Amino acid sequence: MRYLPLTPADRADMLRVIGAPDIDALFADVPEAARLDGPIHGLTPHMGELEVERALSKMAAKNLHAGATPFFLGCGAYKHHVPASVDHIIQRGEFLTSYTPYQPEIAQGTLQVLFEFQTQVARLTGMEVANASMYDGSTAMTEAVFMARRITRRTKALISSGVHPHYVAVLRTLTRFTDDEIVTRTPDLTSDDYLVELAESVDKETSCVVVQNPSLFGHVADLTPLAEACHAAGALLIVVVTEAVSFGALKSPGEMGADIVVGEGQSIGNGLNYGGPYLGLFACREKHVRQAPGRLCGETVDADGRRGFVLTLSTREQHIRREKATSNICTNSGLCALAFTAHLTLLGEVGLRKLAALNHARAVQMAERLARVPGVELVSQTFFNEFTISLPQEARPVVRKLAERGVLAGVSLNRLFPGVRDLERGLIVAVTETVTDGDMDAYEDALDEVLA
Amino acid sequence: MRYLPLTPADRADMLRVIGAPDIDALFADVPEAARLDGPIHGLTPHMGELEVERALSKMAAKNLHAGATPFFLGCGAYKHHVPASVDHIIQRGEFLTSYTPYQPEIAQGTLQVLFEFQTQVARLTGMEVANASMYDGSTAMTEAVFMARRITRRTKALISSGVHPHYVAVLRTLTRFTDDEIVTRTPDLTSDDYLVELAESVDKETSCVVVQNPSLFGHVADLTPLAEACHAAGALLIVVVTEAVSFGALKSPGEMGADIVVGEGQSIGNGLNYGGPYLGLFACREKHVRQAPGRLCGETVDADGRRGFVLTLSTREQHIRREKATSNICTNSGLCALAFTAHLTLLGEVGLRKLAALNHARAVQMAERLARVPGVELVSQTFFNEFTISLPQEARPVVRKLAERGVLAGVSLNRLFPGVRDLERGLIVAVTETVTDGDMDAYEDALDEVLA
Amino acid sequence: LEEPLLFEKGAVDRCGVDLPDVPEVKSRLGGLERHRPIDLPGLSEPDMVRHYTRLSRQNYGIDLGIFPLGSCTMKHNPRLNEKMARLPGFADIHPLQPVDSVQGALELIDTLAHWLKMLTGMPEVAMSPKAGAHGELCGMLAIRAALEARGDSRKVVLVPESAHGTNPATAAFCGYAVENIPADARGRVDLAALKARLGPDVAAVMITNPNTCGLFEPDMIAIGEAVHAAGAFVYCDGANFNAIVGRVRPGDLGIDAMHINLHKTFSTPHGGGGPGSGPVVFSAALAPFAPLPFVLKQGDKYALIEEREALASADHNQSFGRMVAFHGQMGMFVRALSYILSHGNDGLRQVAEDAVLNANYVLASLKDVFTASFADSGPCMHEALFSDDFLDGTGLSTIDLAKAMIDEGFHPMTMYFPLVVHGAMLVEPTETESKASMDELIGALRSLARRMLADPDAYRAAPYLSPRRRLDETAAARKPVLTWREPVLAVAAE
Amino acid sequence: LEEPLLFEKGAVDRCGVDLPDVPEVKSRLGGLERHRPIDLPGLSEPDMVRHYTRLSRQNYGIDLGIFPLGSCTMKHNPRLNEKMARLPGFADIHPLQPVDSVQGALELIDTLAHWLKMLTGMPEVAMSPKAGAHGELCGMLAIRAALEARGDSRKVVLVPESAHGTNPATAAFCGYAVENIPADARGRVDLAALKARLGPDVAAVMITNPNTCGLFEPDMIAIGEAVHAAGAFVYCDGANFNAIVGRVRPGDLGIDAMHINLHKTFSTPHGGGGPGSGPVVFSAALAPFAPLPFVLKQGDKYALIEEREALASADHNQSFGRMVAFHGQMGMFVRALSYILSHGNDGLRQVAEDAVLNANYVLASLKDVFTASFADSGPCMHEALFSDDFLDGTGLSTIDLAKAMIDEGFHPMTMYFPLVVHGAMLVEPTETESKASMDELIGALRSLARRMLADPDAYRAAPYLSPRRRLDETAAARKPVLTWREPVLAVAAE
Repeated sequence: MRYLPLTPADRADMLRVIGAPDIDALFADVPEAARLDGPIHGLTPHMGELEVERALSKMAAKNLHAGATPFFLGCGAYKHHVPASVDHIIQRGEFLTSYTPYQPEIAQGTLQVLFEFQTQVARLTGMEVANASMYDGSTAMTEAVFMARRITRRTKALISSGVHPHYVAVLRTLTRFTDDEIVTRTPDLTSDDYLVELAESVDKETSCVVVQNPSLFGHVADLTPLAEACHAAGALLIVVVTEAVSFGALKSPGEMGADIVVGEGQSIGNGLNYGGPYLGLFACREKHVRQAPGRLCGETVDADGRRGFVLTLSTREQHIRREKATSNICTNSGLCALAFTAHLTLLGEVGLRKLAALNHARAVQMAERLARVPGVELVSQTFFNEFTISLPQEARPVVRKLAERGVLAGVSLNRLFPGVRDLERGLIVAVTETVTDGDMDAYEDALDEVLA
Repeated sequence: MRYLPLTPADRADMLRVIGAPDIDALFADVPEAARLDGPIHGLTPHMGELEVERALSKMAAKNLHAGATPFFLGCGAYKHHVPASVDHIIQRGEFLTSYTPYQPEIAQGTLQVLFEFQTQVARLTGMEVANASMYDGSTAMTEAVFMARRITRRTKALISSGVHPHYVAVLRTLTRFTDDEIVTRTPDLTSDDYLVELAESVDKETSCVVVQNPSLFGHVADLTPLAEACHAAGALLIVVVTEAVSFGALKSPGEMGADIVVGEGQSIGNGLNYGGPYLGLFACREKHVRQAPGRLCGETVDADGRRGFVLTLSTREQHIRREKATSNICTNSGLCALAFTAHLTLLGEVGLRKLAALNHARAVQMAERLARVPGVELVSQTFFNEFTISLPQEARPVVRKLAERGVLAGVSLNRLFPGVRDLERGLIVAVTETVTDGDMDAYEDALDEVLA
Repeated sequence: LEEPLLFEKGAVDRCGVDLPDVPEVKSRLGGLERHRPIDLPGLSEPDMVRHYTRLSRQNYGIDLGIFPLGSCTMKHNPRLNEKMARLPGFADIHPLQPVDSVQGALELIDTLAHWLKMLTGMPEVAMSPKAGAHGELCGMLAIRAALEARGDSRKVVLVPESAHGTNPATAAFCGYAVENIPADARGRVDLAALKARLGPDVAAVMITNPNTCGLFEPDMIAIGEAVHAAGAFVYCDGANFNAIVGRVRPGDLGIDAMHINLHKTFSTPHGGGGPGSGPVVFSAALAPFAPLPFVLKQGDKYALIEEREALASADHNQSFGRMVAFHGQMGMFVRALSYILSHGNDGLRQVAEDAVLNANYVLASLKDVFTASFADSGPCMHEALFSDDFLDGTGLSTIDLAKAMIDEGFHPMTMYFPLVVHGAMLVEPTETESKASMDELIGALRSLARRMLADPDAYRAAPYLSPRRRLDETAAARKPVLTWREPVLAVAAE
Repeated sequence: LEEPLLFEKGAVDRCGVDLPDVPEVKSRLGGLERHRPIDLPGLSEPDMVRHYTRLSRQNYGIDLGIFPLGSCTMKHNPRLNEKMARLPGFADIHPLQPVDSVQGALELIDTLAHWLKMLTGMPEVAMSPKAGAHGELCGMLAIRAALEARGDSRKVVLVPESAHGTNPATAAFCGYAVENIPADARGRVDLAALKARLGPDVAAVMITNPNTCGLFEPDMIAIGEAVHAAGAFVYCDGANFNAIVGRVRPGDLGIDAMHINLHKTFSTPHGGGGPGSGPVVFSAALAPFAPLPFVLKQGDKYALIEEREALASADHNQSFGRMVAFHGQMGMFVRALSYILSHGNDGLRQVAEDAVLNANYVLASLKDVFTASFADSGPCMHEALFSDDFLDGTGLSTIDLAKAMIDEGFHPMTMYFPLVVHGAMLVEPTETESKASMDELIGALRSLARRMLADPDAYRAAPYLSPRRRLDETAAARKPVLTWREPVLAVAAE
């Protein structure tokens, strides 16, 4: 078996050194009743590479992948082009097969990358510090709400109706057995006043307000008044960003007064991967850093006085603090963070801004095209690279019919808010730099046809 | 432009240091008449990765690749499974982007690999030494004939009719303007006596006899009597092997008395690549090594007495000897040799032997299946993983019809010997470990249908 | 090879991508355009590749040598798995595509789920948790949901002293009070003490088996019976499942929930700290409370159940909810299934056997120089536990041995964990190490032990040969510098 | 990090692949089964990956730093090209597939051929040569075939002293006598001397332009006219085409044949010494003699012409034959086309300009410390030539500077070439180096020059910091050890 280096002769030698008669003797502690003697039912014997490739390629071939078709899905996961050199870097054995950098003397590669990542994330979000990444955007948001509770010692969180419903669901799950009060509302596509209402709802019990920008529906808004309302009431403003490329076009959450910024970093450096692994971004004000969850990489010096990096403030973490930790998190998304940092390094300021401008321009073009299809209404007035349209009929079946025509047209609101009648005609359409004019033509034509 | 690091500001600074008014000043030596001022007609401006990927993927999609269809082509290029770890290793930047190891202190990686490669090739071929690889099998064969001329100081080379006709064509091209006499014969599928005839033809003018084993047609034969005939006449026996996996099943050329063994190493570690890059193997007796072409890596010690490796015997080579060199060769196939060595290291003795046995067994199964198709005759009595059949009609159109049915059925002799009527019904079929039972069924059924 | 930071090397006007021209459109950004600079330096592609290639060379990885980290299972990462995870049919599909267009993805998830259930002997599995600790959370949430469903508001979770820190942290995250269970002299859970503590206030016991001392809990079945008799649940930390896979099914031990670290047992790469993946298997009692979403095979087709309301079957209708956006770590699932198919029935059993054989070989080969804390109680499982007693009187301790190992060319073992052993050193070779590789490690450790006793002062400041000497972690924490800022001097000079 | 040889580490019973069982069949090997052991050690996959990963770390590569090798053009190797070359539609097709099933491959070859002709301004190109020297051979064979076709049996080829060794070697390989052409004081071909030597016995002149001193031959057009007037042909060594691509077309200079090193001009990776690829462009006079096979576009379809007989068109019917089995280095063609499309019109021109700018920057920045042999005659092209005069009297020479550079973290420049300059040092930064990278190199060289003069003895035995110190090349050649053999001692012990 190709991954197991021991030969039968090795095994015999080693048993002799151990002084055990056979391998079973080493499993003597396992109760008789729990010893599995037969094979796992239905599992074949070991397979060669060729056979495994065949089995998995067969499954892969049953999926219609984004690159093979006009593709317009977003809602927290975006198809962007990732340069080949990024994938090359994350496959370097020294990055791929290394461990959490608890031995900093031989992990400066990973640590310096994390320090660069933290700096990039802090600059993008307009915050002072960032951590070394989290599982994904949804869990990062939940951690942010918990952090706000620790800071404000209040338990009420107001969640904007523009926050991704999966993110809200995760927060609901993790507060199900706590005394947190999570206030949410079903979105209303006919009105854009949710930010005003949120600002009016903030009170002295409010720990934080959570708002997504661009919102689930793609809308962008100035959060400055909301931040002021929060701060006046002693609450924190948590801003969620699920499309990291938007940082290149929009005023940063920090500039608008956010206290904690969380996000999904998949858009930069990482593929769609059917939902994971993704990359949680987490940034905050420096004064709150000791309440932050997750790993932090910090600068220091070595015994010879040379600059070096270490994981730091680990007294917040579970392996030191156990039940008193700020979070139970033990893993980050190190390799996804490396991909993010490498891609962002290729982009730089100029590249990210141009990429963002290109996304916006393509989305505007597409929105204008779809708006002229009879019966289609453009719901979003302001947006970045994603917008919501309203169809003359229920959206989910339309999406299915378009998929049959080879167009992956977007995410229907039914999919995200099943059973909500008022939203059932809504469709969220994302447009990135990977969309061609031909893709736009195909979409427009197919939609015309399906709605006719 | 993503590969060019200089910014406009850098360029201005540098021109200032140089003292040149502008970039044109640096091209002052170019005669006016030869200065190209306009763009290259029809060439687009620089493209992003995404656009280049699209353009090239579109071309790639027009090809029917071996992995997508039942596939039975051989004749000097074979589809074998290459483990993913081999491709990983050759993409390590330190291997991929390094230079010919003329600075051995910082090229021990490449050098040790070449030393391992030479040792592996010597052992496979049953020879004492091997060089660090050549362009491909065909050029290696030509170099072997020239080397035999240098050693024997004779100019007549007898070429077996079982040698790949492309290889013979290369030799003919390179001897067109020399005084070498190349004796060849058109193959005769009805008789297997060509080795006997060759042995009888060797005389005191003969520099070498070149024989391929397995032959182009797949036949394997004992070359010992031929070697004896050569040596009795003072000629050298050159054995060509185009399917390196056969070394795992067959008595080595060295055991049968070969003086020089050349071959195509593509089968191990390297893909089909539509014919290149491939990997020329070259092995010979130690006493002849100073007449060998190409690079050689040798063991030595460094200033601290530690073992190390260097390119050696370079006084044979063009960069030292110029017009007196043993060959004009300056490049080898370093990265292909690394792939070969890494794959062969995974295989080891056990793996190579099993792989060869598997190839042989599958080929025997296939030969028996095809032999029972009405009208088909099995020409090859002995073979390794490739055999020749005779069809009841001209083979080339049959191959085309089978390709239309999605079966890449083999190489017709018409393709290799255009215009030779006696061979036009011959078809060479290769069967490797990548052929499934389903592939065999598909072939058999399609052939039945086409011949019916 | 020193390498500056990106911020010292790049510039905001440098760029390593080429993008087409931006079409002119009327902005829809609603006046929210970013005006202030982001201050994001870029590099050309050659410089980017060089920067990160050079940085990579300051790392140690499995590809360079043995990584004998107890409890972390750093085994070989097959490149086939990387190749499979990059097939466009897996890597380039969106989590919200119509399910008809991703049937192969659902089939893959369902297939992996099937084998995880078969290998653990448990009837249900939740695939979405993003990492081991996230899986623990999933398991404890299911336990709490099951208790609440029967109106039972127990408040205490019992955790052995030797547990991973994530165990108590997770229990606390779910609102439980944590109490320790003592270990007996053989490094196992003290069954009598546990039984004595069980009562109507205990919601669950969290056990690691094989435990963090590298030992199998021989009383596991009895523990389960006692816990269940007391109306509580057994959570098992599956971090060490690689020691028993194919030989023991946790379902046969009375366990109610267990997470599986795909990177530990099924070889997905650790990647310098993630991404992980922590599916959780459940007993029949907890199955109805498993999280959303999950994949359901319906005839020839696969459905993705994302909402409680969509559940026809009565056994899933009490789901405690969603743990992540989307459906978990697909990329890791592909790798894990590739690993399972590569090993098959015979291979997986061999994995456990070789992991255990290797650890016992290390234990047997070192127990005369290091104190092997529990060696008297019989063989260990996949990891060998030692203490630094042998250094008593030298002023050196575990950390000095660990750092000295770096100079010998090895990654250190796990230090000071588990906490039940003073100066613990936990060595896990894993099944992908050859005997020769272990012999090198053993030889180096034996030689180091001798040299450290002979000349302790030579080792107080190790390592000497690594890219950095010992780093000042205290200084880093006292005044944290977490992002790079332009040195004041440089700013002044401009 | 020391790493033993595979033969010291592996064993014949170890294996890193899994293969299905071999079906039982009656052998058809005709009694030729191999019985004797091959003695081929194997490794498990983890050990194979580790072995070659560790070996790789003893190499220097472009990914690690500047590679200032004059005349060898070590530029950045884009990973996009690697990805494209691995598309199954290119990597997994067989050279003898029916041409209908490989139309995309033929289109790619034809497209690359088209751009090579356009970029060089030449009417024909032969794609099959496997490397630069192979391309030279191709060009010289075409010249000889053209001469023979007109019954002209000229016997002499003129080559400048500064030429690459492959030039005279190739001419000799084609049966020509080689005579040197002298250089003038400005490092260029001495036009008068050349003209004086031309006559009815001269078959061709082989010229490198830009030449190996890094200089453009300003008399190139006059040289061509003189050579043609004498009935001979001009072969141009295109190794340095990267200096002029997009700015000068060799076809406008009167050249008859020129090879193009795809790795030098179009960024295919050098790979530690190959594979290369050396297409050759031809003038109208030589086009009919170009080798087989080639691709011909016929309407919408592409044909692969493999036989002289198949040639309809009169301009190809005198082909001198086939140079390789199959059709050349397809994998390199894909990479080169990817590079050409990535740069486009503006980018290729910028490539030449930046390559020349970088070299002149190095020349200007070092000419006060090193002797810049031909700096007085104006700017250089893509490489800067120096001599080691500055070391006179120290007993040190070029090689010592080169080896000292290794300790500074750089790959040495090209040494002792071209031969026309004593103690030559030829530096080619290439266009993919940043100014910062060159400033580091310049700084290190200036500092080294100072230190070597101040303390020559410290540099006689450099390098000190590399994986190996200076290696004894003389001993290696005196008694060559070219393969590994079991040490006698070990054998005896068994």
